[in-house]
Amino acid sequence: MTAPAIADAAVRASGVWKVFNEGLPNEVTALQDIDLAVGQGEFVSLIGPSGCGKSTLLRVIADLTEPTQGTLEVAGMSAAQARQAQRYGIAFQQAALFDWRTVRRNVELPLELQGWDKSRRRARAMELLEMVQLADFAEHRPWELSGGMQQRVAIARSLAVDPPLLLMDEPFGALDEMTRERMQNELLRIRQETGKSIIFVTHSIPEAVYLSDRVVVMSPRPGRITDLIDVSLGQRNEDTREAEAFFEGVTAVREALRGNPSSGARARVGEV
Amino acid sequence: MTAPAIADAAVRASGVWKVFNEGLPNEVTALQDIDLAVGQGEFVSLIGPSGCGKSTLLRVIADLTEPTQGTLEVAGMSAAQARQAQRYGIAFQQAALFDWRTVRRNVELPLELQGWDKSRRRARAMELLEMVQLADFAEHRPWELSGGMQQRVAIARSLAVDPPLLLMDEPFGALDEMTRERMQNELLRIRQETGKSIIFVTHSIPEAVYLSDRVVVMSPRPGRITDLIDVSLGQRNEDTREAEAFFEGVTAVREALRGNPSSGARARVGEV
Amino acid sequence: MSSRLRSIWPPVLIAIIALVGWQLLVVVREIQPYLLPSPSLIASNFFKDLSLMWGAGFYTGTTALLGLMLGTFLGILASLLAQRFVVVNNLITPLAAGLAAVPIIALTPILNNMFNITSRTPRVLVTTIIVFFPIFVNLLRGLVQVQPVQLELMRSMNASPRTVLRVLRIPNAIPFFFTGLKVAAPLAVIAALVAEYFGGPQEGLGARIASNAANTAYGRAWAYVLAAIITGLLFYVTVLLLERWAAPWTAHRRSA
Amino acid sequence: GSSSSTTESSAEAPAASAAAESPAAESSAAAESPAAEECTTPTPVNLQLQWVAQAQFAGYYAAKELGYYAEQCLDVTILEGGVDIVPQTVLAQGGADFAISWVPKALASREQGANITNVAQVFQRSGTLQVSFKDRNITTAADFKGKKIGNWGFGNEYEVFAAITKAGLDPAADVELVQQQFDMAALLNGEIDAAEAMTYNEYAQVLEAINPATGALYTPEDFNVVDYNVEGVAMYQDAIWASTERLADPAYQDLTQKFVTASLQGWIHCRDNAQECADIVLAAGTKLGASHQLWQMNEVNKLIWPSPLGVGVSDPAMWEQTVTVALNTKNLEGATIITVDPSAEADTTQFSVAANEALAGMGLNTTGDAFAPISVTLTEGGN
Amino acid sequence: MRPRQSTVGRRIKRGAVGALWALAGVLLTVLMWELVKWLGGVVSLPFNTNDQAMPHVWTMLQGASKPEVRGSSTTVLQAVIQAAGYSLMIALGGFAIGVFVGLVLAIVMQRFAFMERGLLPFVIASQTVPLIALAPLITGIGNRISIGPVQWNTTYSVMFIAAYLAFFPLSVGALRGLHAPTPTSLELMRSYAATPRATLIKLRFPASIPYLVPAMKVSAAAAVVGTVVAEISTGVRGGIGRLILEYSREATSQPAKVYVAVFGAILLGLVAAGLVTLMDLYLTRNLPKESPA
Ligand SMILES: Nc1ncnc2c1ncn2[C@@H]1O[C@H](COP(=O)(O)OP(=O)(O)OP(=O)(O)O)[C@@H](O)[C@H]1O
Ligand SMILES: Nc1ncnc2c1ncn2[C@@H]1O[C@H](COP(=O)(O)OP(=O)(O)OP(=O)(O)O)[C@@H](O)[C@H]1O
Ligand SMILES: [Mg+2]
Ligand SMILES: [Mg+2]
Repeated sequence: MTAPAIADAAVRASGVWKVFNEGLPNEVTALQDIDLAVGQGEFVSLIGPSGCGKSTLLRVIADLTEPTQGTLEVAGMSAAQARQAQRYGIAFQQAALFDWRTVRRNVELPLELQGWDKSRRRARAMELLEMVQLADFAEHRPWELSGGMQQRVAIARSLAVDPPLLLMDEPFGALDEMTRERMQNELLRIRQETGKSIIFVTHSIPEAVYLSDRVVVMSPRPGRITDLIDVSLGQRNEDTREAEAFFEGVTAVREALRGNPSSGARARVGEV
Repeated sequence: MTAPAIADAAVRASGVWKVFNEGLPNEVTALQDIDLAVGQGEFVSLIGPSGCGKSTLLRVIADLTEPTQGTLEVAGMSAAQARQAQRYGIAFQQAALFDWRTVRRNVELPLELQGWDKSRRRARAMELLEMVQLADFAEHRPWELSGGMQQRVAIARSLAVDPPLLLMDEPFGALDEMTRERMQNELLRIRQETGKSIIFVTHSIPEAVYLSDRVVVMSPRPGRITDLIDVSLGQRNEDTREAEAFFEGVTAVREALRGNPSSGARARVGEV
Repeated sequence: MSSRLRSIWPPVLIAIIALVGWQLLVVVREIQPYLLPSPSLIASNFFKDLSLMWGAGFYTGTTALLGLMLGTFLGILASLLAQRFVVVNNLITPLAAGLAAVPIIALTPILNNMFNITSRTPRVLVTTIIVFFPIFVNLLRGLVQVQPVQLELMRSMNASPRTVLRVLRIPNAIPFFFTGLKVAAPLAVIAALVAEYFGGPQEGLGARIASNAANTAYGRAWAYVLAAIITGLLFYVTVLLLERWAAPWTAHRRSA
Repeated sequence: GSSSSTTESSAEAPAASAAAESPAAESSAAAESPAAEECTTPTPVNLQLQWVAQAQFAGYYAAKELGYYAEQCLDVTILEGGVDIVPQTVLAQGGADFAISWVPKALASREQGANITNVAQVFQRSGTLQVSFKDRNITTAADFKGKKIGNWGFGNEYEVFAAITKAGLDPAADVELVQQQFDMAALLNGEIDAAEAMTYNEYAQVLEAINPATGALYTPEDFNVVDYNVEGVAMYQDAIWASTERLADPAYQDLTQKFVTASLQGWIHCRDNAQECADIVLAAGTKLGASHQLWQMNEVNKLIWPSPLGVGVSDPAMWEQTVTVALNTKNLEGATIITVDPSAEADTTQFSVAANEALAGMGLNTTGDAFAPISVTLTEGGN
Repeated sequence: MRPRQSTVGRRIKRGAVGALWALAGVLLTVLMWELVKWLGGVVSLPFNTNDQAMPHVWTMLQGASKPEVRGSSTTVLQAVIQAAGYSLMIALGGFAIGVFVGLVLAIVMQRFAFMERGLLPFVIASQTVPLIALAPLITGIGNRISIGPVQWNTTYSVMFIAAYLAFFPLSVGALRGLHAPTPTSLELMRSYAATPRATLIKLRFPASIPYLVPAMKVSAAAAVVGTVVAEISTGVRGGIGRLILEYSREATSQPAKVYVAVFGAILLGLVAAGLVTLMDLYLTRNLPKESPA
């Protein structure tokens, strides 16, 4: 499988390998020959069993770790250049909040680094906290929050600046269904308003289908891409989750995950 | 609402309050007047929006934090006595693994504390790692594992000894659907074989319904119990998730979470 | 192997540059040895009297080692007690701070009077006191600064305070302990050495440095200083290796 | 000169200059010093001591306090020493214009390149003793055999070594050498058999301590002393040193002459007025008690007086003995203080002789041939 | 709603209670001292307990209240306190310089791995050079320094030596602390393409505080030690070191006096440690409270 020819790719990975502890007895091949292209403004979900290398792939794209082999291109530049140019925002699997900052100041962190002035920064942070429904907790310390609340702070932080590419690693994993749906819709709204490209890791098949233009299915050790499933649900709304196409997509992804790839390597569900 | 009269309760909470930072500007009422009784061998799920006090309630039951007010009874004794008598095992929301131990030795920890000898301990740990499908990683360090793998190690650890009560805080939150279903079935099997009582926090409504005898629905700040939904799906099997009663349960819980309590304060779904 | 080479060349390079610079300074500016001896003079003295250097280094090194072990032991003991009993913590912490601030020079005469000046004891005790503080302060911090959730886990397993200590606090404190030990090891050498200025047997580095310095035999005095530096580095490297061995899990973010 | 004033003594400077202007000082200065009238701006001079203020340096403090330096148109700042201050090094580096140092140590520094010259040998004899309790039966160096012998190290141990060697003993094998600290506790506690002591300091400390057996102070009768002057291995101690290089400069020569003359005048005054000098030193801020200071003054006088060749003039025979011991006595490491004969520039009597003439011209006795020590009663703790 | 002062008030109260505990510690030590001394009179101990080596506490107190030298109006205690105050100022100066240098070194070493490998051995070696070899060198070089109208004086040498001892524990502790952030938080900063400086200020510094605080305590103690040692070594007047030097010459006949001076030094150390503890309370105000026993 080679990286599909998307003219104007937000992310393009070709032949990416990542091997941990190379040459040692505890060697792990986390990624094997990954080819993936994400188009401008595309919403791609990564889904796959625990430990299959989803986080590692995100990290490679974010230039937080070097691929053992292969090349990466992010927004037309190398991954490192893209990182330096701040072309992406990332939300990690762990919240990674700083204990010594209040919730609000955690959200302000990326803004501070971009040199925003105090009052603007504050206003922006409060707006985001409003969005994740944590405005009341702005002056609390991270360790006083519940797991889900911490995760929402991390989401707010990743959205604080406005990068063209968002990398999100199970951002809604610790949220209850209602909050989760709210956040999903917020994300879709943001995406629609700004035209961001988004790479989104999740374990929830319905979530992946609901949100994505394309679902990337991975298999574990060594982590490979086994399936790419196109989803076309059009404008999402209240009824999307009840739509036929949605269920079709869910089924297709589920089957792919169970190792029954849909016809050919690539499937397309929903209205065309 | 008062604690229902269950003759032989595994856990009984009456009028439990928990207020953090009492008297300070950042005061938070995490639990308000909680009455809950969990019968011997009962499987109870806690479900509710993020930050509503589920983890706090587990912690109060586990005698890891003092309730501000109210009384607790665990296995017929005070919470502190129950803890001292090792009447429960707990899996936290964070994995809380020890960096300085290998994966296997993390699982062995509770066995070590109970004085098991080395070879038995090792055999038991490997058996559990086998179960969570991490036998290959027995000699790795925790920081080399993916988020979901760490969580599975923590689950294995909580199951290592064989306490009559299990407290589990979103144990399957970071797992993919397939692994999750496997783990759910393992948990049900263990429960059936040992007759454990289980209190289980989750954000997944289907998971709660699939696993539980009763779903406790909580509302946020201040955290109160708003609904208790009985589920009677009988022996779970392949088809349970497709059963009518299952969907009924899911709908009942979903409605309760949306603030539309089913008829009366208490609902009963499924075959009687 | 190549990585080891790579870790060795920077200090060696810096050392060579510094030594050449020093030598040039002395030669070009014609600085007399009574002001600043040249590296070549120091080296020639060092190698000429290698056996003397070895003997003195061995004597002082032994004192330092005894003091280091005793001080570390007491530091560990005190920090364990202080962690366990709030009362002990409240009592010991200020006292230890005070004791640490007592200059060796002030302590030595007193200990020399209490213990037989002709023995090694007062010097070992001085070293012990000096070593105690960094171990105590760092270790205590490491024992106390435990992740709350890990503590809760131990509590849920009804672990006794002793078990919590063994299973959680001590492993958690090990990187802190080594930070303290790394400070303490070179300090032990210098304490043992300075303690020799105040009397007692005259075979150690300190006594030799003092008497040669007093006779303006700076070349020789600095040769002994060189021996002292080597001894100190030896102590430090030993601690470093010990850390690698005892706390391998910290390697992924260790340094110093 | 390259002198620099440092803060530590500057606090005393105003007091000193006030004393110099006091009528008493004027009257004692007599009218015969022509310099006094010409002097408009006194030349600043720094003197580096070996140690902190005490009667060992009384002559210099007296010369300053009584205006002898002022009469010579000098503004002298006295720099105190410390454990690690090497006065001759400070001098050679230009940190001071003159320094007080023991001869053997200064010779060692000379050999290491410190270009300095002894311009006045103030102390004519060694003040070093080996003190022991009577019951140890140590009266000569030969009795050191098999005993624990204390010494100070820091280059103060050569007389002890020389005496041991001279008595036919091997310092490395026949005696157990132990370094003392600067108090005498090890001797009093019986940890060592004999302790090195200066007549004017540590010996007094022993006599200021309570004998637990009697409840009264120890007395000289409780002790034996070995006197290194008697043992024939004494070395010259306190001398005034000047920079050899700068001595080529007539201005510095003149300065040296004035400084030596005024300093020796101070010592002469202290010979005749021990109590007054002890008080001057006390006022300079020593922490040692009054009776101890007077004892020290008296003992120091004994080391200076009589000076048959004139005060500050070195005796060639004693100089020779000092050099010989310095050349031949090996310490524990097998090292000697110096390895070659010091050059002739190491010592000059030019300034001291001229000073004697000038002082004699003022009608002062410069040899102290009639000197008689006073008797001092020590009190507990030297207060 | 209770006002914020309550936390401040609580902190002050905690400080006061801490001071009381310190006092209790001192009293306990006094008791132990006398007990050991008494024991020494009854059974034979491996060390001297006579009045020469271990004077009675009341002897020391008496000694403290006596005039320093006969006829002088200042008591020993006053002299000691005055000297301790003087030394404290120098020690604080040395501490400040030491902390600065130690931090800079740690930062440079953390930033550049080759610097760490290149510098660290010398940082350690520096601590094994005995002061006796350095003090004359420092004062000697100092004598030649004058920057404009500012003349080097011996006090600066003392401060320099204090800093020389103080920088080491700090640099080792700080280096370890700067390496302490979790990999994820470092990745977060990296994802922001944060400059090393920003990473330092926003992440590494705050994360290093658990290591920095004990390092500062050790450094403060080292600065005091350095000050006193340097005062003794150079004989500079005014400080506690000079007092110790002078009093120990009288130790033979008046052992109590030295002890008073040494206690002055201990007091000095306590004050320095107290100041660092205040800093500790400030620096860790935002972190989860330490777990109790
Ligand atoms: N620092 C590391 N050292 C060694 N192995 C690692 C490291 N990080 C990840 N791995 C290994 O790489 C593989 C992929 O890990 P990764 O975190 O990418 O999984 P994942 O797909 O994100 O899983 P999850 O859904 O559980 O988060 C795992 O087998 C893991 O053990
Ligand atoms: N240590 C603490 N200090 C102050 N407030 C706390 C503390 N722990 C929890 N809280 C507060 O208590 C409330 C309940 O927290 P809890 O962790 O029980 O929520 P939760 O139901 O488990 O949420 P989630 O599903 O997100 O894990 C939250 O509002 C939280 O801010
Ligand atoms: Mg992951
Ligand atoms: Mg929770």
